[in-house]
Amino acid sequence: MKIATEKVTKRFGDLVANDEVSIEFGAGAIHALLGENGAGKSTYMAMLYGMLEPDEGTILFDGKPVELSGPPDAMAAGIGMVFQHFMLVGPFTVAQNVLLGLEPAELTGVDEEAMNARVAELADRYGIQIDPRARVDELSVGLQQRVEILKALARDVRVLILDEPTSVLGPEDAQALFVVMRKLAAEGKTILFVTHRLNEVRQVASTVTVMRHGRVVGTCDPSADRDEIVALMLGESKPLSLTYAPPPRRGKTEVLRIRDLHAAATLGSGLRGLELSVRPGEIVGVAGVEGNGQRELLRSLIGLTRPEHGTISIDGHDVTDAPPAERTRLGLGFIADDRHGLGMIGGLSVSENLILTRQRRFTKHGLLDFKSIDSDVAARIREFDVRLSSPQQLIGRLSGGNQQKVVIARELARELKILVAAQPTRGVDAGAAHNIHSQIVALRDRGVGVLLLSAELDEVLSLSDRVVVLAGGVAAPAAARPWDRQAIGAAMSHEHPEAVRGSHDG
Amino acid sequence: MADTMRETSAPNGSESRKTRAVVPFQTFLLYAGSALIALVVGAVLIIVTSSDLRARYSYFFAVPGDAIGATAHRISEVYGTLLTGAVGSPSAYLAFIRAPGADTAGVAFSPISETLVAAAPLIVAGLGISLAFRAGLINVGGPGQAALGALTAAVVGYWLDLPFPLPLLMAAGAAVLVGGLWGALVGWLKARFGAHEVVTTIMLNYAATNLVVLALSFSFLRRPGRSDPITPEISEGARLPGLFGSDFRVNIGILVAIAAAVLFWVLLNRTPQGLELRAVGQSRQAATALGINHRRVWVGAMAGSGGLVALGAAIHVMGVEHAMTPGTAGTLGIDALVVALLGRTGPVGCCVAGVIVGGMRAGGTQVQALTGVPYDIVTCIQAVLVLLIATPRVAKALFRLRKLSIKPSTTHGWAA
Amino acid sequence: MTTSIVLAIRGTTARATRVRLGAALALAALNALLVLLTFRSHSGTTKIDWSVSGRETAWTIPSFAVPTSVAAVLGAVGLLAAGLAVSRGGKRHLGGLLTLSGIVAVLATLVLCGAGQTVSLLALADESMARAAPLVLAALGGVLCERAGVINVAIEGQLLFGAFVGAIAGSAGGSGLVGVLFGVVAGVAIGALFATLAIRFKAEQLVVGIVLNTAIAGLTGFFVSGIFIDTPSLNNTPTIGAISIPLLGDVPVLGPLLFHTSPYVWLAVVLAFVVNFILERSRIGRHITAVGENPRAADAVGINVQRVRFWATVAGGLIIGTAGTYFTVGSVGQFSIDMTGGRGFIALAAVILGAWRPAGAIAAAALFGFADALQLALNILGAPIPSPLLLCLPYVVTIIAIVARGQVRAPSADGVPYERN
Amino acid sequence: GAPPSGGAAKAGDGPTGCLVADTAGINDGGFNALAWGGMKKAEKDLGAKVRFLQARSSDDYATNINAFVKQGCDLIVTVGFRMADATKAASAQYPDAKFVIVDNAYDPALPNVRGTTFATDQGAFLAGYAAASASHTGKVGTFGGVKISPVESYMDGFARGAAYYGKQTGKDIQLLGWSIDRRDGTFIGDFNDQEKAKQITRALMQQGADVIYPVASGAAVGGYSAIKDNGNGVLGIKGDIDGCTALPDYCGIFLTSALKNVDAAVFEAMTEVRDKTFKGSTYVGTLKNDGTGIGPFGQNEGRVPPQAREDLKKIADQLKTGELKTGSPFTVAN
Ligand SMILES: Nc1ncnc2c1ncn2[C@@H]1O[C@H](COP(=O)(O)OP(=O)(O)OP(=O)(O)O)[C@@H](O)[C@H]1O
Ligand SMILES: Nc1ncnc2c1ncn2[C@@H]1O[C@H](COP(=O)(O)OP(=O)(O)OP(=O)(O)O)[C@@H](O)[C@H]1O
Ligand SMILES: [Mg+2]
Ligand SMILES: [Mg+2]
Repeated sequence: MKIATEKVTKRFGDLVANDEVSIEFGAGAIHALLGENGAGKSTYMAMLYGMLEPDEGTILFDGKPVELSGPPDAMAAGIGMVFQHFMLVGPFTVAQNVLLGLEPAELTGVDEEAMNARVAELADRYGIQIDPRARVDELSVGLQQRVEILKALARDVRVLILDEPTSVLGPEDAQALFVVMRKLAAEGKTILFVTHRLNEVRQVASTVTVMRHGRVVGTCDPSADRDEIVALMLGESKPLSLTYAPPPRRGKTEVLRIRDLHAAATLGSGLRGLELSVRPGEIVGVAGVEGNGQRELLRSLIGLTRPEHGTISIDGHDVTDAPPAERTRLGLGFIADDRHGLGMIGGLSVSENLILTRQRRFTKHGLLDFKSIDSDVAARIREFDVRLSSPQQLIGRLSGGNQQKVVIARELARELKILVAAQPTRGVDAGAAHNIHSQIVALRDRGVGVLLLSAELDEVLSLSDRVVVLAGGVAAPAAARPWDRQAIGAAMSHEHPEAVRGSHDG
Repeated sequence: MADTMRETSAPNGSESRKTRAVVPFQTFLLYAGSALIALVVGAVLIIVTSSDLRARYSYFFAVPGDAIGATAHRISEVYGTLLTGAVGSPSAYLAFIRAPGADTAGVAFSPISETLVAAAPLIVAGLGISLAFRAGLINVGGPGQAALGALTAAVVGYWLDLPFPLPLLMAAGAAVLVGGLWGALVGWLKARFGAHEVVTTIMLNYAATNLVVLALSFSFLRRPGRSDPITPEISEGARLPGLFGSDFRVNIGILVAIAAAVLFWVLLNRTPQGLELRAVGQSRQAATALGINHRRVWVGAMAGSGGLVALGAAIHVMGVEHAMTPGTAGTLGIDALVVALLGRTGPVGCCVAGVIVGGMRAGGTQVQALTGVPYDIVTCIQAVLVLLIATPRVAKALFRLRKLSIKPSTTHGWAA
Repeated sequence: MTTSIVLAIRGTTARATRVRLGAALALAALNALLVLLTFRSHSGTTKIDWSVSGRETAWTIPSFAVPTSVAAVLGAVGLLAAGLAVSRGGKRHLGGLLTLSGIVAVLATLVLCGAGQTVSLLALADESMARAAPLVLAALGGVLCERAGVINVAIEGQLLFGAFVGAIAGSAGGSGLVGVLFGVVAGVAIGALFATLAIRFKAEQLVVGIVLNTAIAGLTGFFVSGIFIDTPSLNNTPTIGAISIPLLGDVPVLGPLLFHTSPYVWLAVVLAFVVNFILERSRIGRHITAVGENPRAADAVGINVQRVRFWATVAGGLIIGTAGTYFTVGSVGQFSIDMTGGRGFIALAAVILGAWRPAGAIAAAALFGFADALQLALNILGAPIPSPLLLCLPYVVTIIAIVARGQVRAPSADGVPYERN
Repeated sequence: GAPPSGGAAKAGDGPTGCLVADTAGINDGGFNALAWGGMKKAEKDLGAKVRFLQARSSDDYATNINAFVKQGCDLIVTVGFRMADATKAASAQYPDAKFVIVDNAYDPALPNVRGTTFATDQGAFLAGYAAASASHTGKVGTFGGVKISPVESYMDGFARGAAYYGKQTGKDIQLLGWSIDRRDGTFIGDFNDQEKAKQITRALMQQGADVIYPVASGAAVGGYSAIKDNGNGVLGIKGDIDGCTALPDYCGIFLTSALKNVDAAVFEAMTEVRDKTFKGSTYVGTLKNDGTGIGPFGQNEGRVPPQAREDLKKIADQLKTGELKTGSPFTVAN
């Protein structure tokens, strides 16, 4: 089936996630969709599947405009989708998941054996190896992915949408998936396929579309030059907001040290033996596409998830199993990418959010000392130029950018030894970003170690003293200035063999 | 309620002057509309249970005026009694003003006195339930905490035969301690084993009720010469002094309640522990990430919650009952939940809600005695009111309050 | 053996195992105590018989007398079983050994307390079933709601409403069956109200449940005082009592238990199978579970999440409403204030204890029914334990069981309203 | 019918009588109903205005009494021993108000309270004798609502009466559910839970009891319903009031009843209030003054052997004269 969109636009509030996207996908071929994090790929796919409704524009199946009111409409039209965030029912078996919604209504109950046989046969047909009786929540993510694919195949789709199917797969599993994809294409099915990995595009895709900031920025041949595609994806290098200056004093000891860290993933690769260290007075940038272990790294560092294996030490103290409070005391500060979930408490005021973690220090005779709190808060608000009507305002009512400023102001207010900053400038305007960047550099200059995680390569490159690429749950060797932008971009796209070492357990 | 107002109407830099005025007005509409619906539901119940009115409606289409007039009369009679039963009647106040004296005062002010007597324990216990809510916990364990608190106050109150304020303070202190420990047990079970507080508190309610019966079966806790479960009367020194002489039952319990509300406010808004408690209640995950030990907060919040509920029960025992039986303070735990939800878990809200519920109790008694409409009419009205206020989305849809902001939910299902 | 205890208790084993080990130690102590008590008690005999009062069967098992000293033997067996469980370090055959130890302790207690009296094991079983029947039904209803992702703490109120409507309708219609029928309708109505608030208005389900309980208590109380006092005939429904099936009712043991009993027991047994079948085996059960575990996944394959949740909640309400009629139509025939007496909360605990599975909930409800019946039997046999303590037992056991079961997870999306975006 | 209570009763010229009922309410088929019956009689015969309030828990006693005092009731009737404290407190606070309390007496009598107590152990003694004589198994059972002295008084009398039958006839009579020696037995815990009364009754029948006396106010119906379900010749004894009058549906299973003539006492107090002769005092209902007694045998008269029926008359006389004592520590008939 041929599938196309004409000037499809999707907004989330002020954010334009898809901006007049017009693409056409021919039948019987594998189409790759490339783009940075947040480029709008998933949004686009979700509209094709009826999970989201476009604000403007038309979707055309076989040239005919369609209105999709929900996934059932898309399914009826022969479209199947494998989501980036899996949609599986944990306690169900593989077969139960694959045939969810397709169970025959029989008075004697669902015939498990028949279902298992049906799924086994389907899996065989496409050369997918899986036990139909296994419970899905006991499977590795790689196997769960196969379940997702089988789910789509069981519905006898004519179009299969795969949103980053390989981000959770090891190379062998990915190869196995490609075999299936080619087979499907050969049967005349249309395959839409999102990835961040260039080598995969070159292996299976017949067309490549690149998106950036919600727009289609180009289409090209998969055999095109690597650097050309990378350039399309990354766009022009943004003018740096700061001129880089080397750190004045870099300590010898390691203020943060991570050894052989393994952590299970809920999505993406998880961590598979990460080694990383940060010394006082340096900024270590972690470049990489989301889903390669960033989330697990951050949560292990904060102390919200317990790693499966490995150690983390802060300033020489082993904190692998320590609660967050202990880490805070040792001088860990963090800026979480998930601002609403971790970084702030929406139901508390700006002032309260600003003093959280220091509340015990602002206590006099058992009561909060509002005189010193107010002056401290006023100073922070001024310093970070937080735009608000009153410090008593709920932080949840601030604009996203101003919320971020508050979070950063709070973290920088403490005596830190190490700051972990994840997406520190996400959603803030250029001026504020500049301010945040200078604060981070000033912090470094005072001798604090900084671990900077960002999906924006430019941010990482402009601030960091050292850069590692996080891909497939391991950190690829550090690169040194001057950066080889293309090489780092390629490493992010799993082009370096080292970058995927150790990722065979999917 | 003012507390919620503050939240829903927090000024905002980019909000226009117009919206700033609209939001508190919408909150007001929520309350007014909910009260109206509750009263209408009550009116329907009154009509349905009145055989006289039912008879008149049977020939409604022949003589509609008859049914309507009788209905209006009946409903104004019932609600009028409810109101005068709660706050007093204008004629009695007039009589008092014309001839101030003990008997006219008695008639004029006794409804208010009864309202305040009922309100004091409700406010304190309601604050207790609110404290748990603020930490993201649903304390359905009020009945158990109240039973143990009342028992403790009664026992300590008669054992200690000391000069006036001492037994009172010690009995109240002991009640808070016992209720606090009983509550802390719930917090600990949740923090340590992930057992959800709704289930553990319900089970502990039965355990507490039976423990009270057990305790009252011991002869050394029982009133001499009695075989039934009742403790001796507490000593004079352990009784809450009346505020306006012996003609009125109102006692210093209501002042204690106001003090408790002030303390509640100070604790939540002026202490680091309060800040941590609210942080955990709003977002456990973020609070934990910010270095707050949520387990300790759970235990502490449940201890405080249980302690306050027990204190409410102690006020009831020391102010009104002066002795403990298995039924004493039996409905306080659930009524406190109503107060907390109606007062939207704020200190001012709880005071207002406590007085409203207390007034409805005083008025409801008069309604049954004078008009024959069963007391439970007020329970029904309260339930509808709470349902609408605790689920603002319903009211929002009903009254088209598009600007009304909805507090994020504070309870999070079974996940510990 | 001690080393294995220490090893087992020290951090290395899972928490559940540690708790079970604690249970083994407690059971060992209980059995040891029983042995001691036997030696201290006067010797005598306990008559064990197999009658259920008022149910004469054509064939019976003869009763026999056991000397009180048998209690010591039983206690010793229980001690051995518990000891074995402990020495296994809390691992193999643990459940079996613990069950054995528990059963033996119960039997020993009965023999001991029944000295000079008659103990009918069958009657105990019969009583347990009678008490368990409404609990099982209510718990099944609760499981249905919660498996679809709607937390139902309003079971108590729904039971009460079913009882109330059953009484009125049965009285007005002059037939118990009419009462049950309207009890079903009442359950559906309350279920639909609850579902609307929870699903359409996305209200906080725990709060709505709690408020609904008070609302129904108030409403029924109002009608009791407002209508029943003047018109007692509206609160006097014909009841549906025990029904005997000829021939089958005469089968020893099973006859009186299953074929001469309240239809509510049959209903509980039948619905236990039906709900279990629906939830665990049928197509609609798949969808209910999917909607409660991962509504997005269900939505993505075209299952209407809100509709499934709505109807599951209504169906749950239906069963609970029916269970409610037990208290009036199935029992005394009169409604009285708060007559369900917290049994809805027990059912809720059974839902959780049973890990949100019908079979588990049924087992938990049955266990509770048994503990309740045993408690009364011991009281009437004159056991020297203060009855308030005996009455506490089921609740304390529930807390311990919930703590021990700590690992069990609720349906992932239980209590979380679903929104597509 | 009229609106739900006596609240809007036709204006009579008689006194206003206000009844504070306990939690089981005026439809309990027991002493609350009897007290209300006395009030209704006053309404009819004396043109009294009558009202009632029903307690939802023991916390309401004082509140309800106060409400009536404030309404200026001429007589407030508090039903039940459990209201003893609240009544006493109110009588001290409002010396002008007049009270009748059922099932309690103050020593010394309070100036404005009529205490009414009943030697129900005497009536129950007769019922116990009759029960034992009607039993096939030699086992009779009883259980209580809450362990309070009026309940214990009934249970004591029942126990002694049954034992007396055993002594007289040399038969082995066992009593289940109450032990005079241990002064403990089986109780529901309240006066409302019919389901629990039903369960207890089933357990008693299982132990062989075939005449059962639930001393449990409104909850007792549960017991009678269990007996009716059983349908195996097991009989029930009604408390306070004749069973066939109070619960016609269960008439077939009653052997007899142990009476407590609360209605007469209440009506008498109302009459005195109208005649302005009311004084604080203590009324003691005994066999002698018909304040207590054994009710009529209904359909099951045949179960009581003729000899026993003869004996009952004799025993009643002996109890009246004091020649025979029930032995209950709670008896007031001395
Ligand atoms: N439901 C939503 N509400 C608000 N914003 C959203 C929503 N879903 C996506 N967005 C935003 O829309 C933009 C596009 O998101 P989308 O998920 O389509 O990106 P993507 O290209 O798939 O990125 P990735 O490679 O990280 O998966 C992002 O800025 C994202 O934050
Ligand atoms: N829940 C809310 N209630 C009231 N006002 C709100 C709420 N959320 C946002 N606002 C207000 O709406 C405005 C727009 O918010 P938004 O987050 O879209 O800002 P923004 O344009 O993205 O700014 P920034 O660049 O700082 O992120 C802000 O001024 C904010 O104060
Ligand atoms: Mg995406
Ligand atoms: Mg923004």
